[in-house]
Amino acid sequence: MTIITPDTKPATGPGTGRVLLAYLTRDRLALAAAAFLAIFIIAAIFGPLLVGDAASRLGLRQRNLAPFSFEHGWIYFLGADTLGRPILARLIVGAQNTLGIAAAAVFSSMLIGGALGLVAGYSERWYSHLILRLADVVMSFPSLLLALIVLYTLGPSIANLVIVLAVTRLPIYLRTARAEVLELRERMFVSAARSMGAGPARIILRHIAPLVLPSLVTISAIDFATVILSESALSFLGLGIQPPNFTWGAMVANGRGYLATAWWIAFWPGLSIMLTTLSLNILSNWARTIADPQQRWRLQRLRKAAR
Amino acid sequence: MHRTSNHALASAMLMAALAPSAMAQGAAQEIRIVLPEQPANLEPCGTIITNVGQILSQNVVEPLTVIDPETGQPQSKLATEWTQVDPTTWRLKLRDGVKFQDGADFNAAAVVFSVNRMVGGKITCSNIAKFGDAKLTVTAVDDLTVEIKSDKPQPILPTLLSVVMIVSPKTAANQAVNDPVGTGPFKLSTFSPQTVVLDAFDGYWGKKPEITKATYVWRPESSIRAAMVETGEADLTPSIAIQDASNPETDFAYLNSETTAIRIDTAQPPLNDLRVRKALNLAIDWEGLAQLFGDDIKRASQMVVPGINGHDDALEAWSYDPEEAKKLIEEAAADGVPVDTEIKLIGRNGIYPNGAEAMEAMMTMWQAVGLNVKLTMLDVADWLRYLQKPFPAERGANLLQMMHDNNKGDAAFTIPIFYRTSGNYSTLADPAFDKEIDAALATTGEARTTAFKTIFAKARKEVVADIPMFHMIGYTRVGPRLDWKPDITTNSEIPLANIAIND
Amino acid sequence: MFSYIGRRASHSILSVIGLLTLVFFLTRLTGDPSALYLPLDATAEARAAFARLNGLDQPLHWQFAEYLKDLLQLDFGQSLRQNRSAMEVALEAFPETLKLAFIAITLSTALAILVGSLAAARPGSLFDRLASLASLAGASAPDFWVAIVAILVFAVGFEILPTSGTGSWAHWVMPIFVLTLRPFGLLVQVVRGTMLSALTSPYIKTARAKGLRRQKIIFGHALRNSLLPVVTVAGDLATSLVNGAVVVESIFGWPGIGKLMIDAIIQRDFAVVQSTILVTATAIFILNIAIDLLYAVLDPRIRY
Amino acid sequence: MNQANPILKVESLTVDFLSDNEPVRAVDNVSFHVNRGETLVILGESGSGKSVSTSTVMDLIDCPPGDIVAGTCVFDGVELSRLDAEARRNINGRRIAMIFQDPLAYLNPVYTVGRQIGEVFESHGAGSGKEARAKSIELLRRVGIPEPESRIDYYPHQFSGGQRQRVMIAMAIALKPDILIADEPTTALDVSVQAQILDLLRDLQRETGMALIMITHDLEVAAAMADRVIVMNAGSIVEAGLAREVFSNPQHAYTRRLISALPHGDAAEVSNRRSTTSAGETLLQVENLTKEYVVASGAFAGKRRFRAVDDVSFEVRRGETVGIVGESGSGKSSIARILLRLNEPSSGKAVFAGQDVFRMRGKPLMDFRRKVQMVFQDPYGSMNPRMNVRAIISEPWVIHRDILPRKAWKDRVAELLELVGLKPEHAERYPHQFSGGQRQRIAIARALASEPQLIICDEAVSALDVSIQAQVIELLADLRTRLGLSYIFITHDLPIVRHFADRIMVMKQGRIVEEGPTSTIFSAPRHEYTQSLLRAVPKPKWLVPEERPTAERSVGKTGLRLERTRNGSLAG
Repeated sequence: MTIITPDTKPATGPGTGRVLLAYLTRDRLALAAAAFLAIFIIAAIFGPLLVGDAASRLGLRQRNLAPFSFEHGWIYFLGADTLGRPILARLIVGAQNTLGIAAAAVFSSMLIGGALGLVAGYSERWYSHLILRLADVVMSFPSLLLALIVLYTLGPSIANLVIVLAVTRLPIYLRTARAEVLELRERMFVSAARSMGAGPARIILRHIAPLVLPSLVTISAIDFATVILSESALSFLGLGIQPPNFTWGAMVANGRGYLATAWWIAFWPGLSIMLTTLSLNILSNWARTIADPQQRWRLQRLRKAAR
Repeated sequence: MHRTSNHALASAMLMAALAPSAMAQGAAQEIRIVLPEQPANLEPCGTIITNVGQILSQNVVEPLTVIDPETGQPQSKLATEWTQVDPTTWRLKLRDGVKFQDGADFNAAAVVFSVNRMVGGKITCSNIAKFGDAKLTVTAVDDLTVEIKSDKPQPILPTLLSVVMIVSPKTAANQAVNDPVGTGPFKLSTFSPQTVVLDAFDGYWGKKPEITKATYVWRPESSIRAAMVETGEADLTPSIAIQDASNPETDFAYLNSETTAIRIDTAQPPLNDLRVRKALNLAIDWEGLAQLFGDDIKRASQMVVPGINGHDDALEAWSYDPEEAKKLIEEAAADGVPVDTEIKLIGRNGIYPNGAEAMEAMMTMWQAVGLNVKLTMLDVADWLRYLQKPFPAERGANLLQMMHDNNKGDAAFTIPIFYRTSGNYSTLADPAFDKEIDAALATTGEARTTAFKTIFAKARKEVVADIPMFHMIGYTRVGPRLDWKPDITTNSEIPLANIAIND
Repeated sequence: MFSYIGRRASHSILSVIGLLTLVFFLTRLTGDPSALYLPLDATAEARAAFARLNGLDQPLHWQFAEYLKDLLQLDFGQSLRQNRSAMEVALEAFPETLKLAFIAITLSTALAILVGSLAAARPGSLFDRLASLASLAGASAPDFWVAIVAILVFAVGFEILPTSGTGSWAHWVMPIFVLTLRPFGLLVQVVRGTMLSALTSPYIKTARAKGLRRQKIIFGHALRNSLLPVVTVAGDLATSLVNGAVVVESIFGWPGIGKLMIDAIIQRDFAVVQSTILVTATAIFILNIAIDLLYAVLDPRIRY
Repeated sequence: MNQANPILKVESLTVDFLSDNEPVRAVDNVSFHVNRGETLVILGESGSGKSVSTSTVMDLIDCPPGDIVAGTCVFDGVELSRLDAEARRNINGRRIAMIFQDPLAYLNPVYTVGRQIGEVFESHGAGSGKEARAKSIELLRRVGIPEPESRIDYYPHQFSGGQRQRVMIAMAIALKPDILIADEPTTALDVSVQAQILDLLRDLQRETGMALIMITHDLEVAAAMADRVIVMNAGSIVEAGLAREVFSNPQHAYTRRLISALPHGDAAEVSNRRSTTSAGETLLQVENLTKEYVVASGAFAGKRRFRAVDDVSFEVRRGETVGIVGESGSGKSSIARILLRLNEPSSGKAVFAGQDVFRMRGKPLMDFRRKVQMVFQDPYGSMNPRMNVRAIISEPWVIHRDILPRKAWKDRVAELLELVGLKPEHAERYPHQFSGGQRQRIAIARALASEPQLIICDEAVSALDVSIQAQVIELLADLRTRLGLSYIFITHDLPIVRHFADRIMVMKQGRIVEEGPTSTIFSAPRHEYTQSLLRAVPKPKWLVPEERPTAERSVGKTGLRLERTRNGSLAG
């Protein structure tokens, strides 16, 4: 009477790391992407210790040094920039800012936008309308203007740059979260919780939020890429991160004038950005495949029965 | 309408008669010029703004006098001769037979109108700033003579007059215009967000330029401007970045009138200590830094370029001596100067090519000699708060990246603003020095020149209120079709009349 | 339905007003324009005169009141830089941007739908992998970088296209190309994803049971049902394009509203900033409403 | 009858579904055949693999993840797997057609039904454009869709459930197929509609002489339709034979259990599970309860009022079970939601323990929420998929702090699980790891956790297989006697409540049309609607005489239903 009937699938939910790893190894592209990201992240964390202050060491006599030569030491293997600083070193140090800023921006906008979206979706009160109007405003507020205002009033700093990027991405999370909530709050288990006397706070936090989170996370992966790119666009317009701080985006922006004469200055950071965003997109695709029970089998072993 | 057609006819006949060569090239000689940025407007009163002046000056509108690039002395343009009646009054004879592009006659009335339009305060007039706070009154003596009075002595009024652009009396007097009408060899034909087009003005009083039509476009990216000239999409671009000036055939370097420097805030410790200020100058690897700006760059020892009245070639620049710098700082520290306070190095985005890199480099060098310098790059408006008085109260010890452009031939446009206590950029407060400056400004001729030289020498050796960097080099790219060389005035004007076409 | 449009419109108007107010005060935080409009050596009186001339000497709330008053008379103020009506300036630039945005978004959507559904038709196939990879790669590079390289290659290298500017059809090629890359890349992913799930849905089983041909099942049934999310994403992308393709416009010397806005912002040309934002915001809100109506067209179940 | 060459013959078919683990065997060595003009019913409960075999015949299994290990399907003398794709496609829809359980999902939502029917003709070169349209209209008329000329341009969501199924059927019979496969065609429908659909299928079969393969879990339906039956369990056939024999003396244990689980047949009167204790004092008193919705019907049309619940009054005594029976849209579920304060009523009052439920605020409301619990139709939907069973069951204690000290929770969860017939170790599992019946047990355990006095069951067993239904009702009745609970038992399926409810209220369009003790309702129904409901319960085929004027009746009925759907009610 209480046998688990055969048609019930085993859990492939959270907490089954080994399974995920197995899935990863089945998708070579995703595996490569994961590897790349891992490298970049490690570089971002430990790299600076490795290269020390090489990233800011001037070499005015070896400006725009061409890449692929060891004569000045391995650190110059990718060439030198307009002040003769080793590009490799700057890539490594820049990774910290680039990934750091993007991560911070995405995380905070996901947090705030998600929270606002939960409220706006669950409640019918005036403030949820206010939130929506706010989203509209932010959505049509030119990010450049915002960047300039923040730059001028708060001064150039990494934290402020994060604020700018985070605010501009807010609406996406807000709208997604809200849309999900609108659907979820009609779900039976929410009614069940209400009929048991659960308050709004509990319902939102315990019942709805956990189900909204995955889709927010999926977006954030792609958004991470978007943020890195728009950060570099800001640098291009001189509204992004300000020297002596730098990111990959800023490196590309500074090197753009040399594309004709010393391509490597803008190329390497450009490549890094591309690989990072590419990897993120690939991984998020992979994640979507796993999340979808209809597609999951594509990443499974599919052992056939003996004929 | 009828009138103009007559004009056309007349000029055509004229050409046919006495210029067979002109006839040959009468076939439209059009050129395209690509500028770095779009001219915001075409108000003749704003010709000292680079992108306005490069289009209008001496093409559409002409001043009373022009400055000779070599000597820095005023030459006649619409004014043929001038005499100083008394210290505050000058009398000018005007050129005869000059017509505006709208057919109006050029005469004393026109000059009066133009000057009043400038000083009237009804429109935002950048050029008038060159006169400082002087109050000008202009009166017509006869049809071709005017007297210009000033409320204080104006020894170099003829030089100043080079910014007084004469416009047709029909121009709106109380609002800025985008359709200037002057006496120049070209008249404005279109001004769209994409192009400005100038057509030759047949009724021009002077020598006919070879060029019959000039189209101006703008691209912010230096590499693209260079590419456009290379591919023949444009014939000339007045400025490209050094790294794009890769082709000796087409790319010319020229000493533009700009001088780059770092201003030291002498009011703030530890910068109020002379030794520290000297150390700042000694700590920079000038040759290395020069790499950023190209081989033709000229090391600066003072804030004006050669050819400006008051420039002293003998005055030598600071050399690179980090040891000495360290020593000076140690001494200062020994005397209790707080040398380890953080010094803010304030740069400005896009102030000149490689400006940011230069700041980064200098910061690193100063850190190398043990000064705690921190770089912040600001947007223009933000940067201006630090440049101009009143300075922000909370500014603290700071060094300011700046670039000074004096192409008006006389150090009077430089010294007071930088070194006089009242100077708009000056951090100094030295009554003695002020007296010296006032005295110099009052004098004329040789005395004036020597006086200025001594002031620059003092500023360099004893006061050390700034860190002169370089007299900047501009790079132009000129297409093979054209025969033209840039000079010190190229930053403010590109007279199409001086451009010849290679056949 | 009309009531719905009305409601949306009123919301939008509210938002626009909020936006303009916000922008008005925030931009005023970014410093006094007089410094930028007068030569560096201008005298204090000159600055005062300038301020008086442009009403910048009034207290802020007063300036705002003035602004609103003029707004009601459809007077959007004078451009400090250009000596003419700010709205005139904005409306001159906007069509240029609109053209680019429209072509870019339609092109990328059309291509993405084609490529995406072909990829979804054979998941994991070589085409699928290549398509995804290529499109993503295109979407992952900084656009200004792509733009400059493209110019150096096609205009300077091969000399088959003009470097920049407007005029012949050839001038459109590179800006469109650069603007299309990222939307295309993202949309291909969306199309592919929704198509995959659509192809596993019950009504596809029915279609197969009816014995429909494969391409009819894919393009007739699955695709038609996958369009909604595509429209959503395409809409968002369009929004960002309408807001001005600043980078592309400034590199290619395209006289669009994005370039205008950034210049106005840098130059503190407040009236122009206000006008450009008013124009783009209005466009964006109209766009959003249009998208909602498009939903109703695409999915008969949706009624407002 | 041509017993010699059956139109379809499936031989020792074995199908797996592949994944990371051992392949799941969905169908194991299944063989059956069907002759022209006969009806074969494949009977089995969910997960028995009953529809996989036919999907294989229709070539609807994706390989991978599907994997046809062995077996052949011979259709009209042709081995299907040997055919090339084009020939295979051409059989679907032309010679073999299929209809599915949930027509709303199985019809393409963005195309008009006309277009979707037309496609069948077009894709098989049997006419297109006007011609196809004319034929489609004819089909719609035949399957009893009124005003087909206009309704051909409607979208699926604009029809009621029954009509959608009719559209599906029209689509299937468009090209007069030799075989019609019907996969649970009536499961989602009300009894009366179910009867009509079954009639329609019978009539069509009689006309076209097609073979009908019907897949169902519902024994009555099976009995009503089948000439021959095969019973499947866990992927393999446990019993096969003529319907009459299989039902009258089942051989296999599983079949016996199924048939014994039938909630009625006159056996029910004897073995009833009604409350033995004669009803005690009043627990809940509902008076003139009314719920009015304002619905905007259609894109442009104005608003109109719609009464989901119309002046309903009743009472529930301690320890008794009140059954509320009605078809979809009758407002029975609205009552439940209102009583639980999930929706607010338009008017009326409900007195519970001396207080009006609808005026409760704060503490009293919390107490009420604790004393009254609900068990929902879809146990899976009513549980947060991210919570494990322990969290789900102990949630009431988190909300009502005073019920139980935290340290006692673990043991209490174990108790409750055992009480509802599950194992304590199940506490760590997640809902999706359980079967439907088990989930409903968990839901019940959760309801019991807050020690309620009244449990409202909204279609609590409708989604379950017959055998499981019986088990759950068993459990509920058992708990009632042990814990002295009261139930409001809401269902669309009369027979289910027959041997469980003490009193029954029959609802129609928001009103109570008949109320009384269960036995009287069944033995002497007064209201015409109640009678029609009882009549609608399918009778075994071999008991009914062959002639029956069915067509008119179904049309008449749909006419009636049409009214309701047209003006935008919540029907279907």
